[in-house]
Amino acid sequence: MMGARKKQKTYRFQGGVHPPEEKLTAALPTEAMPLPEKIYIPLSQHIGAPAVPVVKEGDRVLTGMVVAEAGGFVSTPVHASISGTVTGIVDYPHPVGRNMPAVVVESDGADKLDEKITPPPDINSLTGEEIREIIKNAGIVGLGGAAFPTHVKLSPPKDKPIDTLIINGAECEPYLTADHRLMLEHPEKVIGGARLLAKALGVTRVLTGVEKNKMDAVQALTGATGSDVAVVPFAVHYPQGAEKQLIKASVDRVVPAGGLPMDVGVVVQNVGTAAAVYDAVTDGMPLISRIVTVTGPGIRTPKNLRVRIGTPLSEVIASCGGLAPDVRKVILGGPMMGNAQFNLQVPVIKGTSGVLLLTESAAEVLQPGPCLRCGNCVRVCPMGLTPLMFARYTELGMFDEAAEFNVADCIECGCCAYECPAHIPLVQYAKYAKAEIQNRKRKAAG
Amino acid sequence: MLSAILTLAGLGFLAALGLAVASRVFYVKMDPRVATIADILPGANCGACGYGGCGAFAQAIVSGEGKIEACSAIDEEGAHAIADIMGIMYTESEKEWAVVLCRHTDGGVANTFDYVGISDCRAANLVGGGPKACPSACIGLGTCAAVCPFGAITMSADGLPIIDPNRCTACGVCVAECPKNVIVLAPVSSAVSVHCSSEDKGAAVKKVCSTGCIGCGACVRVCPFEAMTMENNLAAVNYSKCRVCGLCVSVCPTNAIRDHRDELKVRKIAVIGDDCNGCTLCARACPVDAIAGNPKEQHTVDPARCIGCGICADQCKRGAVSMITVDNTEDEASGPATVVGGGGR
Amino acid sequence: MGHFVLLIISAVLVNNFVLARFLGICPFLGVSKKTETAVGMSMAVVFVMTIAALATWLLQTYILIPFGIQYLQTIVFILVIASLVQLVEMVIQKVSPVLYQALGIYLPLITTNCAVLGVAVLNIQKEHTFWEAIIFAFGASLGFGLALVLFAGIRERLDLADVPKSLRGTAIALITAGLLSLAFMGFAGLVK
Amino acid sequence: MKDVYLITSGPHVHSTDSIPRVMYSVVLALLPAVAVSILFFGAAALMMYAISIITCIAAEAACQKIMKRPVTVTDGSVLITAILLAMNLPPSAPWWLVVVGSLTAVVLGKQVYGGLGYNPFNPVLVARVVLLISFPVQMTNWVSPAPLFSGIDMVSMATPLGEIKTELLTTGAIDLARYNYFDFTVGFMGGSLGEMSVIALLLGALFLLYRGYITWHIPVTYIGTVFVLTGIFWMYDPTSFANPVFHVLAGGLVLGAFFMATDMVTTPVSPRGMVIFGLGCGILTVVIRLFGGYPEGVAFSILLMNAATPIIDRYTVPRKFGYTRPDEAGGAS
Repeated sequence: MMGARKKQKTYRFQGGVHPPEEKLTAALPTEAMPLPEKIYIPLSQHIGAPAVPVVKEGDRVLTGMVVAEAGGFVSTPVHASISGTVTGIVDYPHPVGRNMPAVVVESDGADKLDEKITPPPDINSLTGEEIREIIKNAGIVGLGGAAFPTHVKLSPPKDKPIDTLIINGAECEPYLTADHRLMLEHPEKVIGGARLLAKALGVTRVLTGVEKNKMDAVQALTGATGSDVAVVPFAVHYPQGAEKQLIKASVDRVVPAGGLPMDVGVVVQNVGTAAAVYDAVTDGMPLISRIVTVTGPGIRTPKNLRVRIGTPLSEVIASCGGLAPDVRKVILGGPMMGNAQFNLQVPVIKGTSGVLLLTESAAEVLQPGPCLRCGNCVRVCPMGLTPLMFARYTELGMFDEAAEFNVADCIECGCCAYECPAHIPLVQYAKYAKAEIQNRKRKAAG
Repeated sequence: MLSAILTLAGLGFLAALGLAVASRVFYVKMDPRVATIADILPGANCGACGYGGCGAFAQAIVSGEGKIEACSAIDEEGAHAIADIMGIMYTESEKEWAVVLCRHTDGGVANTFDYVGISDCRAANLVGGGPKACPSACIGLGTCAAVCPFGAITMSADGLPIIDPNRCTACGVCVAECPKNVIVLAPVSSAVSVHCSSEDKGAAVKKVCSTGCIGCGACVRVCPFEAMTMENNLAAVNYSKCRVCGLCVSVCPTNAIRDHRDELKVRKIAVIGDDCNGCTLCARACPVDAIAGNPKEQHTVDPARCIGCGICADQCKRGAVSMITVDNTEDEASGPATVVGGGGR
Repeated sequence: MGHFVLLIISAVLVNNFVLARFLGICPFLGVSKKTETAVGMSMAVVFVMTIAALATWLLQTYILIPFGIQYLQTIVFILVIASLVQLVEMVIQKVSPVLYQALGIYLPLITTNCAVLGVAVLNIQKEHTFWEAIIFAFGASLGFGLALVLFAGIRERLDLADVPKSLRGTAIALITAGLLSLAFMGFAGLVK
Repeated sequence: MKDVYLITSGPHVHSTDSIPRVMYSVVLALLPAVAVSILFFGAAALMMYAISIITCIAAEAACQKIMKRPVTVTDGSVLITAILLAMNLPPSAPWWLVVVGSLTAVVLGKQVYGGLGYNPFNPVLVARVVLLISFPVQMTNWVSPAPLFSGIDMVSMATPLGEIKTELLTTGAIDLARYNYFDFTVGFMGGSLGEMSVIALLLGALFLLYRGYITWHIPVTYIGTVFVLTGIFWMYDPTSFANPVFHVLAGGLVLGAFFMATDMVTTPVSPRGMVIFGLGCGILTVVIRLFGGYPEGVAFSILLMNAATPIIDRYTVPRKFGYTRPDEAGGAS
């Protein structure tokens, strides 16, 4: 039956780079991290409105209990990831770089599961609508990093029919192996989750895309799937895992500029999201933990860890043997798109795919030089932009001109800055220009 | 000779005829005043008036939609010239300047991380709000200096904007571009400012900065004019009430409130004239006991103690007290202040 | 036919009015800050030059020479050119006020643009026939436009360059114009 | 800086490319041709390289000191200018010609625009053209190669391109029989220092192509255009037009196409723009060589196309991903 499936054709997307893969932790099985004593659950872990707390200081919570309800349609609830006592709702360091409100829970060490968490009586009879509702209540967001609420993606407007679901197992960022380990260790969850997502969307065409540097994961997934979910190996090419590029590479459709995947009838979900959906539907388990790759030259024992949401980085690092002495940079996410952190108190949140620790030598400070107009940035840009131009215009404060070079379409993948021989921080210019253009628009609007 | 005259005349006539017809066909109404006014305007295109540059502003003035007062950079002479062209009144607005409400360099605000990247505050602010430990502190990368159309801002070596009051026209470009909103426009005459923008609680401020406003309220209590307010742990000067006495400056425990009277050359002191009949009202009202004199005799003001609050002038029923502006900048140490100009209150 | 092609090549490239004859430098420097303006100016010059050449040639041949009053050449030509420029100015002001604003003072200055008078006078000097005169004028104005647009492109890029403070503006523009002129010298000898 | 972490915007890893790496790779790529020229012209060539390198570096350092900017002579870019400049001069060039050329290239060609990355024209070609126009005699005093240790004296001669030009003017026809293309390829071609050996130049060019510091677009379209156009004229009239192989091998075309028309700073950034650039260079070179007053048109052509680069760039901005022109909308799947 497996042999009957014909080989899935793949396509090329323009641009892209191939940084060294550095998958140090690819062969390390996922370990469950010991429970922290205190967790800090930010109310805003997703794109959209922050969640609204429903607990107060002194409340006792059980693992999996809702501590904050969704703050709107584009929002999700957050759950207690351990059992214990709420000691307050405080402003606490957040991965975005400033303090944000978070629910603090002091562990009672029991990790007692909320007894309301039970599997539904009959999984097979669930309707798409019911699956979507379960996903929404489980607080599931895109686990690839963007943390967009999954139920919103599963509710396309009527005029945008969806015919294809792509499960994103590309994990094209160097260093990160969280998705890789998940696909190896729990292929049944990924495939099962994919089926549930397909049911929620009402589509029959489901692809799981994996980069070819993870052939063992391709095999594991192929072993777990039937004829309904195709497993497609892709070329190892960053940013293969970026939504628009993945769609181009797998079904040869081009998402219109400024548009969304649903405009071409596609929904993309990360493999981690699929597995979380599987857990939520089959066990009733909300999203309270995730696999985090703790890696890089700056950590003593690199690991793939299953971490409870809200665990401070310092504890995650401690359970990996601690920092190397000359750690210079702490990055949440991968080296291409991750954000550098300055405070080890920040908690792991739903979108945290990895913690990358770079030492003095690895976090080399590159001084920018003059642009040589070599055109590398133009060649590698997967969005077909001209980074050298918008960067220079931005540098000179000419934001209107930068906008003319479509800086708004930049996906901040980092290819341009990676390749720039002059070490110009092109991505930072893009982010800066986008923010300033938005600011100006807002001011002009009054 | 005749042919030459005829040729030229004929040609001239033909050209004139053609142009006359063309000017009918392609007639466009143009007001010559626009160009004249545009010439008078400073030409810095700073945008403070709210129009897209001086040319557009000139157009707006002529159309009656723009007000000359909107231009902060124009000098009085120019403003009056425009007013004359348009046949309208020009009322001089209160002169303002830009003030940086942060002294992170004095306060010893540390960096929470090493920032490496675009040398622009707006860009740095997007990366964790900039490296300064105080979330409200000036980032110090000099965006304000770079955007100032009048070259009025220079950056000190340790990263604090220094504003040249003589060059600042209060156009507000720096105010709009500062991502931390630590620059505000303040009236030059009210030369006292709270140099802190942090709304954090006192303890949090103290932790990161030795010269931040800790919200103690001493300034509010000492102000004789109720011109100090305290909101969200941050003191603020109500410029409509402030009489620039500087009492708040002296009581502020962290030196967050500072006095710019000498820098701006607006320091005033009281002088008692011959009309004084020794009623002692002024001496009793003076908050700093700077007025001395026997009853029924002419009183005198000790210029070293006088803070220029003007309470005495308000109290005097005979109008014998006048407030005069003094220039202390030349040589503060020696001799009495030089009097540079009068002015009552 | 080939003769006309050579005439155009000569006027556009080899004896480019701006870069080889150094005529019309004022608008060349004045309106080369933005490519759009440069294109507008080029079109205005193409129009004025061609029509001026036509009119002046006719005047010279049918009025000045028959009456023996060639000594009036300069004043008559200027009169014609000035009127034409006035006309163009009115048209542009009506049709494209933005372009009118951007061209500013340089539009009326086409009147005193020596390139236009130059074309008219050269046509007489070189004893061009009627069609040669028009083709030559057209080629010359195209050459002016080519130089102007190329130069505008370079100047827009110079806006992004980190030019030393003392050389910014006209200084660097003049240096660049010189280098551009050097490059055009490569066409020397193309047409004898 | 204990306990304070470093924060930069992503990406946090970087390819090994850097400005010095790019520049020294180009220097390395030029070395075979430099070696050939020294082999053939001995101490005279060596002297010219030395003078130009010293003058260029000194001029760049001086300019940067005067402008109070960081001195960046070690980044290798000025070294490329120096070597290429010497390569663009005749082997008999007097020392002062080299000095004037070096100063022109570095000061007028590069530093007045703010230094590396901002010059609109290729500095080397600016210098070459300035010298050619100012000192035509010294710039066209060609000598025959006299291999090192061979004992042969350098004698005056003309370049092949110059020769056929004169021949065509005087006799009305050309005769290519005396030329041996093997000489052109290996290095017995008369001309500038760097034009000696096509093989040595190609060796360096292949290295740059392999390293990705130049792309095929400009050299291939440039040489291709010259080949095709001269081919058409040759087929039309072989007695007055030289064959395309001659035109490709003779003169500075290979040097220009691979090392000067590919200068990143002064050429278009997008592949489409590069193709247009190469085409333009090819057409102009052929026009100047076949019909112009100068026997060689490479330097002028590249300079002229440098001037057109901003306009080319403007109209060849890559189309962004997912952008459909209004008239195409609806046709997309």
